[in-house]
Amino acid sequence: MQRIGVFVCWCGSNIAGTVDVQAVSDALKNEPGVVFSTNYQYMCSQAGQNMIKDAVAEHKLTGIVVCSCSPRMHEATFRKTAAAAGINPYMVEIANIREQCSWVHKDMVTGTEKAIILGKAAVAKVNLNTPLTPGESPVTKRALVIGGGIAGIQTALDIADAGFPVDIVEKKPTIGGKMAQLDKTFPTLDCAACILTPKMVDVAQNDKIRIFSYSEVTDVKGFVGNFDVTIKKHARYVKEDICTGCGACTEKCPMKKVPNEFNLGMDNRSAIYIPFAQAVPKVATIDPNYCNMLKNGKCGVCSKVCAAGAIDYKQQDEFIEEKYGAIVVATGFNPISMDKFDEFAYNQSKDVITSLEFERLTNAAGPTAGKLLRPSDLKHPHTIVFVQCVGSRCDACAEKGKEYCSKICCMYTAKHAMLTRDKYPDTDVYVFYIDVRTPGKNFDEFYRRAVEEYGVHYIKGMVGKVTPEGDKLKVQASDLLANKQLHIDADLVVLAAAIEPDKSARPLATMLTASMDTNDFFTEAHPKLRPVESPTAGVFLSGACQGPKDIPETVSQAGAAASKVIGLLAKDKLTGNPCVASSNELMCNGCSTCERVCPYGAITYENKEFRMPDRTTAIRRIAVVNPAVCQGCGCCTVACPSGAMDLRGFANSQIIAEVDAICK
Amino acid sequence: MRKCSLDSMNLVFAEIAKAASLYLPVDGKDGKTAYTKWEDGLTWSNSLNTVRGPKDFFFPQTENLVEFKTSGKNIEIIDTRSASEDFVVFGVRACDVKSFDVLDRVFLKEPTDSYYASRREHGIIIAAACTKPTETCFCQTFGIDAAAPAGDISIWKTETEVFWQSNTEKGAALLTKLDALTEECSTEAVDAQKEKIAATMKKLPLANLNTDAFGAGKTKEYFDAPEWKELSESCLGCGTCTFVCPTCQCYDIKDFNTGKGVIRFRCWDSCMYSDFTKMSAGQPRLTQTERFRQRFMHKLVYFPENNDGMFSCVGCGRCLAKCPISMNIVKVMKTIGGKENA
Amino acid sequence: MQVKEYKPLIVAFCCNWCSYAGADLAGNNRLSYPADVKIIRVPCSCRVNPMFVLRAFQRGADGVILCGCHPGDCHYTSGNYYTRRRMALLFSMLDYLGIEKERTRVEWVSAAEGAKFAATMNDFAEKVAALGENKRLEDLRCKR
Amino acid sequence: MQKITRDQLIEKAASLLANGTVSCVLGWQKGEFDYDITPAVFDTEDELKANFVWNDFCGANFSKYLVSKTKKCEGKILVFLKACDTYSFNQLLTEHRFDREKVYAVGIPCEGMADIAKVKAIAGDGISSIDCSGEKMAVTTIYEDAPVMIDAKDVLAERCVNCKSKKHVAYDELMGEDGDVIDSARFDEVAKIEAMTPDERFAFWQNELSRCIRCNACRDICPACTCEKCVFDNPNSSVENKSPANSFEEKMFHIIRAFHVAGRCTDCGECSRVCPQHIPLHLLNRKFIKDIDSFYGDYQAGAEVGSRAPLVNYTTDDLEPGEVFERGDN
Repeated sequence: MQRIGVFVCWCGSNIAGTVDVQAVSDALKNEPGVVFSTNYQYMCSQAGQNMIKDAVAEHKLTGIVVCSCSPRMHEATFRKTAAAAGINPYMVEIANIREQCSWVHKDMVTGTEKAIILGKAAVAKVNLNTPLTPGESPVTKRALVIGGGIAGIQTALDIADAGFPVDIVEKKPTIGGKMAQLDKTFPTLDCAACILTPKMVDVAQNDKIRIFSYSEVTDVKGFVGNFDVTIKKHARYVKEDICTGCGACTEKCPMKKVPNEFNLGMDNRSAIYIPFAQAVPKVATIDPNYCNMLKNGKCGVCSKVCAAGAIDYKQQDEFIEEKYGAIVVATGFNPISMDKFDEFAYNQSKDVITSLEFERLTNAAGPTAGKLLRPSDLKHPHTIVFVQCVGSRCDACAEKGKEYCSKICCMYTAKHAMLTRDKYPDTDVYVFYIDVRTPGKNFDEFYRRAVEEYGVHYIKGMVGKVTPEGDKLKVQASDLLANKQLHIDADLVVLAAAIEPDKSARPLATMLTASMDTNDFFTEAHPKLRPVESPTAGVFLSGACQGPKDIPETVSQAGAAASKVIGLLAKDKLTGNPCVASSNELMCNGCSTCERVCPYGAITYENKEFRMPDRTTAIRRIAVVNPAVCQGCGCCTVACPSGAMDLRGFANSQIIAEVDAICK
Repeated sequence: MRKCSLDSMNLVFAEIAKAASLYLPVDGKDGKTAYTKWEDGLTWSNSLNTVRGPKDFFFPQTENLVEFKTSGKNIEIIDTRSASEDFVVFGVRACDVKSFDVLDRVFLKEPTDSYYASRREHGIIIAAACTKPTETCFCQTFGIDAAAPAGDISIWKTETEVFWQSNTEKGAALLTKLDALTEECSTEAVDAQKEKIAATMKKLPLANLNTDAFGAGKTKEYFDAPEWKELSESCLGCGTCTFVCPTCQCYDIKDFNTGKGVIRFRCWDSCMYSDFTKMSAGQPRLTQTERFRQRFMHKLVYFPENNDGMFSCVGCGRCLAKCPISMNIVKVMKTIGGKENA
Repeated sequence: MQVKEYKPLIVAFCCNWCSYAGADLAGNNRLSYPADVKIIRVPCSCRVNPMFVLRAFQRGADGVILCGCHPGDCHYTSGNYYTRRRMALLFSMLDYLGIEKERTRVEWVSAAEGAKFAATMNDFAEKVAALGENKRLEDLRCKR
Repeated sequence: MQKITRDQLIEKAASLLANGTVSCVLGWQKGEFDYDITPAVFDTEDELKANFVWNDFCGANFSKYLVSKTKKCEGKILVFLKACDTYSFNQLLTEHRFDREKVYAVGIPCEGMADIAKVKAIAGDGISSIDCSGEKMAVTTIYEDAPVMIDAKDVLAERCVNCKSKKHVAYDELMGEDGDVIDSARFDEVAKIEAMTPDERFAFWQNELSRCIRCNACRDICPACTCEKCVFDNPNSSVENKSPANSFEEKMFHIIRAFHVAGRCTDCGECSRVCPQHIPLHLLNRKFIKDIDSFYGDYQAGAEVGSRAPLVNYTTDDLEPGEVFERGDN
């Protein structure tokens, strides 16, 4: 049996004005378990708190009920008071007789009556409270960043800057991501490489950062502060620590007909390659699909020319296991495939290209060394048609495109159009759009310059069909404002393809028990208030894996994610919320119902041997809640048919006791 | 012996109901027969028996024993017993009538169960002879004559008439009240019916089932019989057999907290339940096999041992008809008692 | 016979993060609603077991209302989506058993919607009051 | 009459026992009469020949027995599953209630099971034998010399009249031909009740549920109710009770019982079959199934192992609890 003290607060006249506080403290005196009941002007004041501490000592209280303002206001205060008085802080319950009573009821009689009932409910609950101690778990002070694009790079740099070790896992041979492929960046038109590559070098030189390039995460276990991650490092057949990145091997490699993915297949590379000049790590990689030595053991040229002796044809995939305290997902995006968009003749004409291909075509390090030449005949195009929203904002064609706006296309198309007109004023540039969306600092000004200063023809309307005819591309389109059909003979058509999350995101989400929306973008813990955290504690989101983003947004989110990670890693121990679910193993059926509703992946199962009623033993499957991961929503407790799952601090019996007290 | 025409039963019922509540078997909307409080127009069912026995009138499924009221820190104890009203249960079959002998042995023995005793005192049983027993009937196994039911009054129904005979003072007094509606008659028609029923009883599939292998002193012989395991193999542990049984008398006492006080009540319990007689040390019978054995050993061995050889089964056949998995006392008797028992 | 003014008893389960805060806001703004509404704080609307709802009716409640964050805004991301399904099915079942559907309700109230909280409670209390005492799900043992 | 014969089943069972595939057989054991059949475990061919039975009264769904039997039996258990039983089988697998590796499931065709109450309504009391082997069911009573011939269609159990599927959704081996999922009229009764006024509905259920004696047969036979400890047996659950003390307790038990199996109930109909008081419990379960189908899209529990039940799933645009009443209310 508890020994409960009841403390009724007047809150000056805030409560005492419409609630007879003396009557409340008198009425609660006779409730089961109550051994002391009093009232005071300001319970939250130092004097009020001392009154509680004194009463605890004098009456040997085991539980406290404070009838006062909302627990959202002073629950923490009174819990601290209890702790100072030597009682477990979770033995305190607040009856909210201010916000939910005195302030909303005008009449003293009804106010008092209700305050007494709310007090009784709190007493009934405290009678069933048990001391709770928050669980503690250590924090591994190392972060993992999955993805080495600008999002991952920025997050890693920021975390490392705070002094914590960071590992970047990048599935390509180099970090840099999509940004490394871009030519100029809007709206300032500075060159992407000039701002990205120094950061890549910073990463490479930072002794807190390790890069696992050409690697993937294959398994994630554990929970916030204590993740056990397995990283698969693909064999690149070159010893990373020895290779100097001199490039001799790539020059001498006889197999030179490999489509160059960095230039989106618009030119070729050798079988042993360094993706681009500023790659980090700057080491060569042998492509096993094309290398003659690896395929049939005949060649070995690279090995011969490598002065450092870095080539190792026998290299195997390597599995690295590492512990992390936090994981940042920065898996980025890809343009969607144009295969389903036959109307734009992407697969029929080399001169119908995507915007990312256009970036490579205009880039000095690209296949045309920066000269805008059309891919089919390397002639200068005189009429260029840009088509926006290819696969974005589709509702009728959901299985073909995406319902969402890809967000970045309006701006990069304006950039492409402007740059084209700037360099080649003899070129006619048309942009077909549904809407032009330019909400960003200096974005709209940028777009208007494209129209007003550079004379880009912006036409509201969609392109219906592109038909290759001779060396021209016949573009059929509608001009919605002029309400007429247009026919343009273009030399080059550029499609602003929608972007989608990288395909590696979905299996990764499963490993992380992080949730995703139907488009495979990671879901944030709260769309407004926790935009860079996933609902799974310790997993954070950076960049376009969470939704389409441009570079400034990505960088700021990357910094935000880093600051969350730093906040986590700065702790030596994580103190959990003690009000978490727990399962009574004797009643658990192991049916997995609770696991399915848990938004945090906090529930796992184990097989345990039990003594059965007939004195035999049997193996039964039972649920186990990880208190460090559980956030205490209680969804599992209702899903559980046997009632084996209960929530500490809000137990079935406690809530029922409150219901009973209110209804009696 | 007195008789009345079947057509006049409504008047008879009205007369009985003047002084006491009258309950009789009535066919419900679902086609099943249940004891129902008589009101004008309700007619006596032609079916053999009710789904539930008449036990409920004397030993209801739940019954409040006492109440506690709290005010402040005081507790007040309230005796909730009230004087029972007179009531008549009409149309009780011979097997069910016999069940009261079993219940009386339990509840009227010292210390007397005052709740039960009061109802027995105020209740009158009008027993009706069976005319068309069914395949699940085995009352004759326990020496019960379906054609000559006991009770305060016995009645026999023919195509057109109902014959009345009182067996007790209470019965005689009630029958006197019906003088105006009945007339004195010979026992000829009743004797003929008794003979006919006796012949039918012999044709029943369970006619040869006997209790020779059971009774006092058989505990050691059967307690460890290996057959219990296979018999109980598919038992669900539900309480159907117990709750349709007219002789089962086990109950649990529980407290219900109303918020303003506590109601202490008793309710039927079943020895088939895993928490039957569970105490702080746990349930003494840990497996369903043990619980299953308890049920049948109690009916066939322990009860007769303590009650002058009286079995606590009356062969009404309700459990045969209602068990979800069709396991029952007949199968137990035949298996444990040996096939020659059949 | 003396006719006592009938006051319905209403149990409101409010999630800690939105609706309980919404109720507090109603208080801050002094927006009144009947004192017959008694609030029980739960971490999330998904913590409310159908058994709690039935229990309230058994013990004498005339109406039970659940309030949670708006769908999509759940503090625990998905809790209220489960609440929505569970309660849709439960309420439909109660209706099927002939229990007045106006006695149960789910309402999404955010922490900013103090006015909505008060308006909801006023409306619900009025509807429940119009139905009169809960007879169909009452337990006579618990009557006052 | 069933298409498959007792002899065929015994032969199958005997061969699986003989070749060591299984170590025991879960089957129907004959009783005192021809209709009181008990589920039993058979270990040998001799036992099967002596006591195994297969006829129109073999309604018992064995799936639930697998939960306990697989824990006890050393080798594999042979279980015969009618199409409707296979759904319960899958549902239990979804909930990890038994080890699939320990079961050898043989799907068997079923022509529908008979309801003994309907047989008795036609043939009368005092049944001495029922022969289901012919085109028509021959029922002999002690009161008539000639057997009463009954068309099996006229005495089909309710759940078989509204059979939802003749398709076996789980088996290791199938005897006979598989059937199809049937577009049954099983929700008609529910719709009839829905169409009543609230007062009529209340009166209807009050009348039905007032007969409940809380024997727990509905729960204990239910293949979805496999909790290690039922809330109604657990003194700490606050809802434990041994008897339906009043009309509230009756409703509470049946609402929660149905709610706990909502989305998991395969509509096997065992609850109504075993109710000694003939309460149409399946109409509560079917209400949930009907609602789930109409609110969240058709869902058949047990149709596939591992499927996500409607109550552990959601979409962001599910209907609101307040909207459920808008359907059908004029």
